[in-house]
Amino acid sequence: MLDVNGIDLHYGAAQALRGISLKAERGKVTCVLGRNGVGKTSLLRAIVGQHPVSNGNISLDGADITHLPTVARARGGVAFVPQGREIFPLLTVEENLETGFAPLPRDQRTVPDDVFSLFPVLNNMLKRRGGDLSGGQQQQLAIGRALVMRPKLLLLDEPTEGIQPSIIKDIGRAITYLRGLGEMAIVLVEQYLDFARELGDHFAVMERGSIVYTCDRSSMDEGALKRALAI
Amino acid sequence: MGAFPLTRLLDKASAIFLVLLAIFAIAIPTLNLLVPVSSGLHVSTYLVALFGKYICFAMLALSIDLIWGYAGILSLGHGAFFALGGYAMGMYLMRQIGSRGVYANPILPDFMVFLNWPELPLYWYGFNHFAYAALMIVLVPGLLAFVFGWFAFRSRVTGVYLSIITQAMTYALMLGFFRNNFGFGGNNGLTDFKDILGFSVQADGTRNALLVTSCIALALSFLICRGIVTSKFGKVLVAIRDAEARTRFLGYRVEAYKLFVFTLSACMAGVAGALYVPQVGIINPSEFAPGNSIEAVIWVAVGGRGTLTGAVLGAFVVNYAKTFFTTGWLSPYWLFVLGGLFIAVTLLLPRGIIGTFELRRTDKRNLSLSAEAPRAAE
Amino acid sequence: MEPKTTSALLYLDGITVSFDGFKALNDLSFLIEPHEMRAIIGPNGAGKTTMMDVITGKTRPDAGDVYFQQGAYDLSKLDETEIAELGIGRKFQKPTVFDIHTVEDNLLLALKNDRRVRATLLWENTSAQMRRIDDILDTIRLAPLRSRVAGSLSHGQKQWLEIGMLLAQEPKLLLVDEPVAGMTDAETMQTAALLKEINRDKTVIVVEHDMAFVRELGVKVTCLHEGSVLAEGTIDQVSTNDRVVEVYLGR
Amino acid sequence: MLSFNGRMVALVVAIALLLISKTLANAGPFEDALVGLTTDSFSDTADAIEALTATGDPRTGPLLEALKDQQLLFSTEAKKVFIKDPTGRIVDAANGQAVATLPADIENVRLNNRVRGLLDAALGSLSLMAKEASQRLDAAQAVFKSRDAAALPNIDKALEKETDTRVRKALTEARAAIVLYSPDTNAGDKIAAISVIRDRGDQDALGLIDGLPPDLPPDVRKAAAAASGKIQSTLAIWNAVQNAWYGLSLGSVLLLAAIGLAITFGVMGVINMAHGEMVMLGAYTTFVVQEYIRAHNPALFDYSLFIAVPLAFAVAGLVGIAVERGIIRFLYGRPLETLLATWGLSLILQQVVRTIFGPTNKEVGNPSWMSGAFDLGGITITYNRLWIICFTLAVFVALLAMLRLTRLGLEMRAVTQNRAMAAAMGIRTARIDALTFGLGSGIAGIAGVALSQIDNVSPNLGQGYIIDSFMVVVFGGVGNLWGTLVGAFTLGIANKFLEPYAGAVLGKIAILVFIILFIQKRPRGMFALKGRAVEA
Repeated sequence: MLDVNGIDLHYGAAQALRGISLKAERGKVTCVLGRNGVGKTSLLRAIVGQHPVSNGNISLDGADITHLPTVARARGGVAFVPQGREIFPLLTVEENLETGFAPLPRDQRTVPDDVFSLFPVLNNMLKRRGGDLSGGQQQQLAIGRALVMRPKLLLLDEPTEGIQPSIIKDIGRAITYLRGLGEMAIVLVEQYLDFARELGDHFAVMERGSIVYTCDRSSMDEGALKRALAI
Repeated sequence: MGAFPLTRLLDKASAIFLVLLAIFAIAIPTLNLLVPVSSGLHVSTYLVALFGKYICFAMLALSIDLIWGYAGILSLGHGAFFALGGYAMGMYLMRQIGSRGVYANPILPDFMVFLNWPELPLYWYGFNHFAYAALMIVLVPGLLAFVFGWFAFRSRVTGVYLSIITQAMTYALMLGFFRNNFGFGGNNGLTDFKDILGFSVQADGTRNALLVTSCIALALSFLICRGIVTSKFGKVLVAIRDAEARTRFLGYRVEAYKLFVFTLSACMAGVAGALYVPQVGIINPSEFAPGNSIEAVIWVAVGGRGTLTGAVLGAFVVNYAKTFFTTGWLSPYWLFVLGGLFIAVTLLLPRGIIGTFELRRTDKRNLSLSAEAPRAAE
Repeated sequence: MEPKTTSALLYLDGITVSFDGFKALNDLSFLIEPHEMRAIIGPNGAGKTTMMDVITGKTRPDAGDVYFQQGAYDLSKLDETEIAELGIGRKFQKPTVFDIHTVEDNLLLALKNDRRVRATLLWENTSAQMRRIDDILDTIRLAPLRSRVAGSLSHGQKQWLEIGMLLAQEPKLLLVDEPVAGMTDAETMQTAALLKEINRDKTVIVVEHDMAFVRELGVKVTCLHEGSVLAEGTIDQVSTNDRVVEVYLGR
Repeated sequence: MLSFNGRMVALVVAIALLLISKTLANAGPFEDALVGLTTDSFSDTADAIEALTATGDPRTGPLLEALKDQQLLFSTEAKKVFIKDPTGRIVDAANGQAVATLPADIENVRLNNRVRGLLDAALGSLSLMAKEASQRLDAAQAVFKSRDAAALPNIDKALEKETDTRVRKALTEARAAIVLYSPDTNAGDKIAAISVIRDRGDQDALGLIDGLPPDLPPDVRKAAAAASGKIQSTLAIWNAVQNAWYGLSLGSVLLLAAIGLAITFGVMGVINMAHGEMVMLGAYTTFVVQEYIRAHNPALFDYSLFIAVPLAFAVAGLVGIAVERGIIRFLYGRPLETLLATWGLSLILQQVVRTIFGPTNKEVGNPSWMSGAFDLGGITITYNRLWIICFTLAVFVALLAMLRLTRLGLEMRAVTQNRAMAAAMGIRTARIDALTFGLGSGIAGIAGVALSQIDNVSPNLGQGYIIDSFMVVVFGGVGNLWGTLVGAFTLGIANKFLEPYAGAVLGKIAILVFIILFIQKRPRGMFALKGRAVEA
């Protein structure tokens, strides 16, 4: 599904990613772990196309998307749940969801039911402004909004950051459900190890812009993983 | 400004420019006065006046470049300062007419007699003395700029907001000066000048003298600008232009710097206007028209914002083109050319003629500049 | 404790800052002794940047005291410029050198001097100041690049120039925010060395995520979490502290 | 003296007539009065006229009309009066029968000015009894103006019969006017009259009262002074209302010109100096449409605007899109450059139009439903202003609806609020930018259609509006349509209230200065929004 191959990324002269390679498969959750400032978000920005890569290539379903603009990637099935949610503050919840219609043909422009079954709270505040929602609700809205796009690839950037435990559970459940559907590949960027550990099929730990440790759910060595993460 | 070591003031480009200007200032009068009309080398008095006009425009361009090119302040109202200087000079020239006016009133200018004003309004007093007029030429634009800038910069009005209110300012002034009861001759403005400092403004000698004076004024303001931009002050200005917040954080009082340079630039524009009036023989409210101010900005853009020689060059090139187009059958196309110029320069030549030229010459390391161009604009 | 009698150069006590409900700093207190170097770590949203903002006067604390120089100055009453003049210099995360000025001019602008219009207009370079600039250039290892345009420097070099500009203001206290983000390993180690050198005669606070770098510094570490101090001590003490490990591995 | 003679004569004649009348068949006051017209003496004619009017006989009206038109003949011999009707037929004034053989001594009844005056008054008071209420009203108002004492008895008579309240009011006012000015009415009546006039409270009433002769009893003069003051204050109020109306009208024009700008500048953060020219294009589209209609199907002229609006929207809109694609998109994030480039564009557009249509003003006609005016209380309202206000509000509402309810509107708002995220959602931001700019320009085009109805259509049309529109947007708060609405009407009304004191130009200057200061106090305007727009 997603195949990131040895990419570098620079902000001006500063290098944020160094030869990162990453794979994500349909129906699987790939967790990218690491402390803040190690380049996790930069990796997602590179995949979404919000920042150009200076080396390497990215392909989706075998098609090279390295140089496609963000819009084209989104229309190609890449859905992004950014860090800090980035809800459209002045749009209602409903309108926020509807922004996800953009890539869809007219006849498919409906909000899938499972969005509301996963996050019933959204159903009750359709007319509320996105900006008036609590952090947790916004996070759910952001995920729901991404699902409206019927993505092939779902990118989640620290969905648990600053969110109360109950909602973290809902989000975890949602991710498990989506994984179960087997329709999309999921890339989950996290600092919260326990959360990631429950959901992940593959794990990659980043440090100073490179991947320093990878493992599968089966072959996971807790200690090694923690050591790779610890400070 | 004499305090500055010449080496810093005169880099190669500015030295060349000053020499050319000097040659110009000597050649034109010679060719006009000494070469017989019959000779092909003779320069007509019309041309002398025309060149004089260009020189004044070059000064205006210089004043705009100083604030736009180096401090990132885009004023769309600099024509106002130019015109105010012009009016101050015009008032002096009006008073010089004395009883030679149509109504032969020794004190009142014709238009006041015509509007049967009882006596001279207070703000006309003193303009019969050149010294006083000269003072006003610098003071009035300077004061307006100071008050205006003091409000604007202190409340951190920047970018397009500043541009728009400067345009509103000159627009308001235009409306005002169009009114007869403002006492500046309404829409006819001030004209029919007789003589300046005792010399007839029509005389060839005077015209050449005015041209030379303008050249000297241009040279001086050029040196002043050089002095400023090469001083530490100039470095601070550029710093403000490129990273205002950062500069403020370094402990510089940004608004003070902007205010100073804005006021100075206004005074310079005022002098330019003052020299312009006797050479064209009229000053009227249309000089305040927002269009004029923006046109002056494009001179700078064409020549190369942030390069003093560029500003001067731009003023000459564009105005020569204007003369070329507006005299003769091409005239209907001039506005297309001018309009096209605005678009072409901003899209294709953001650094202007000189700027692009310099970029070519300087080595790769400066290439990062072009990336700064947009930021410089804000 | 009566602030006037503190021996600390920088004294923060019970600082609280909240942005619409969310507490960025929550009763934060710590001391920096003169000539100390302190490393500050902490996960996202721990309040590191807000703390810097409070010290430099960019943000006003809702509650608490910020005193500078043995309690001589109450920073919460001064504005950015005044605080800068007091001798607190800050280096931002993103290097913000003046790209089109040369390395030398960047330092010249930063040099501690009369900042008023008249002064800069009539400014003449004196040998003393030139020497000062040379010294800094040596310290930040940019002497050979003095006449290069700053925009053309590498990321690491920009960061050093930034630090140099900080030094030029002759601050008593340097706040250095993520100096090594985006640097190569070599640059990172050089930066550590540079900071240690600076620390010989200046007080330094470094905020950094890069643990290799913090280790290299080998100074007292303060770990912030949710706006207050979670742990303090040597890097080893802190990194083995269970709660620190926990906040870094998750909630 | 003269009048005394007249009376004497009249008396004599009257007696004489009485005697004669015996000889006449079906004699009555009308017939008796008629005789007075047969003596060929002005005084007799005068008396006869008064007598006739007094009879209130239906035949009086036509008779006096004929007299007025010099169609009245008489024969002293026959003591008869004849009317020559429009067909040239001659009828007996008494019985209305055509006469075959005219007496030999037949002559026109002659008039002099005194008689004419009487005649008019008489006719006036006659029509006080006319069938049509409107006629009676006119008559009453005529009397109010003439203040002819002679009409007083008829007024009173009319008042007794009158049922229509408006006419009654007019009559009482007319009566008051007469009473007020006739020398032989007592102070009490005069004061009563004054109060009536005061209640009328318009310019005429004021003139009437201020025109009073000075030699009046003090209490009357006091009453008059009081009334005069009262009337002036009511007039002042209406004056204010009128100004407010003009303000609304100006405000709507400003709003119309500014809405488009509010979108391009406010929502997109793009400074479009050529915005005024988009308005100008709209106006010229209207001109072309009207020319075409005049040439091909004049009957449609009243619908020309309905045809012009969509066309103007399309023309300006397409130009706008072209501009965005061709110029502006290369300048995003460089507002000052955008400003210069679009200024250049405005020069070109003006010159294009100048080359095609010439530099002179083009005459754009008002459809019938847009011309004319009506009175509302003390103010006059012209239809074109009224329609423009309605139209403006309609456009504003339509725009809001479009932004709220359509897919395009949703995507526009999304892009405005968070461009990067919108792109990540698959919204084609570049396309949205082009369309948004097209929309803004299109609305400017529509504005042009409206402005063509009240302003000269010339290549410089746009220039007049650009600065004002910017002021409105900046004042109202960038990126906020409601702010633009409030801003436009505030400035419009403020402007109109300043004009009477400062004069049009100084008023404008005052407004500009005010805004310049205002921007410096609140650089983001009254209702500033956060977001990308603010960074413009």
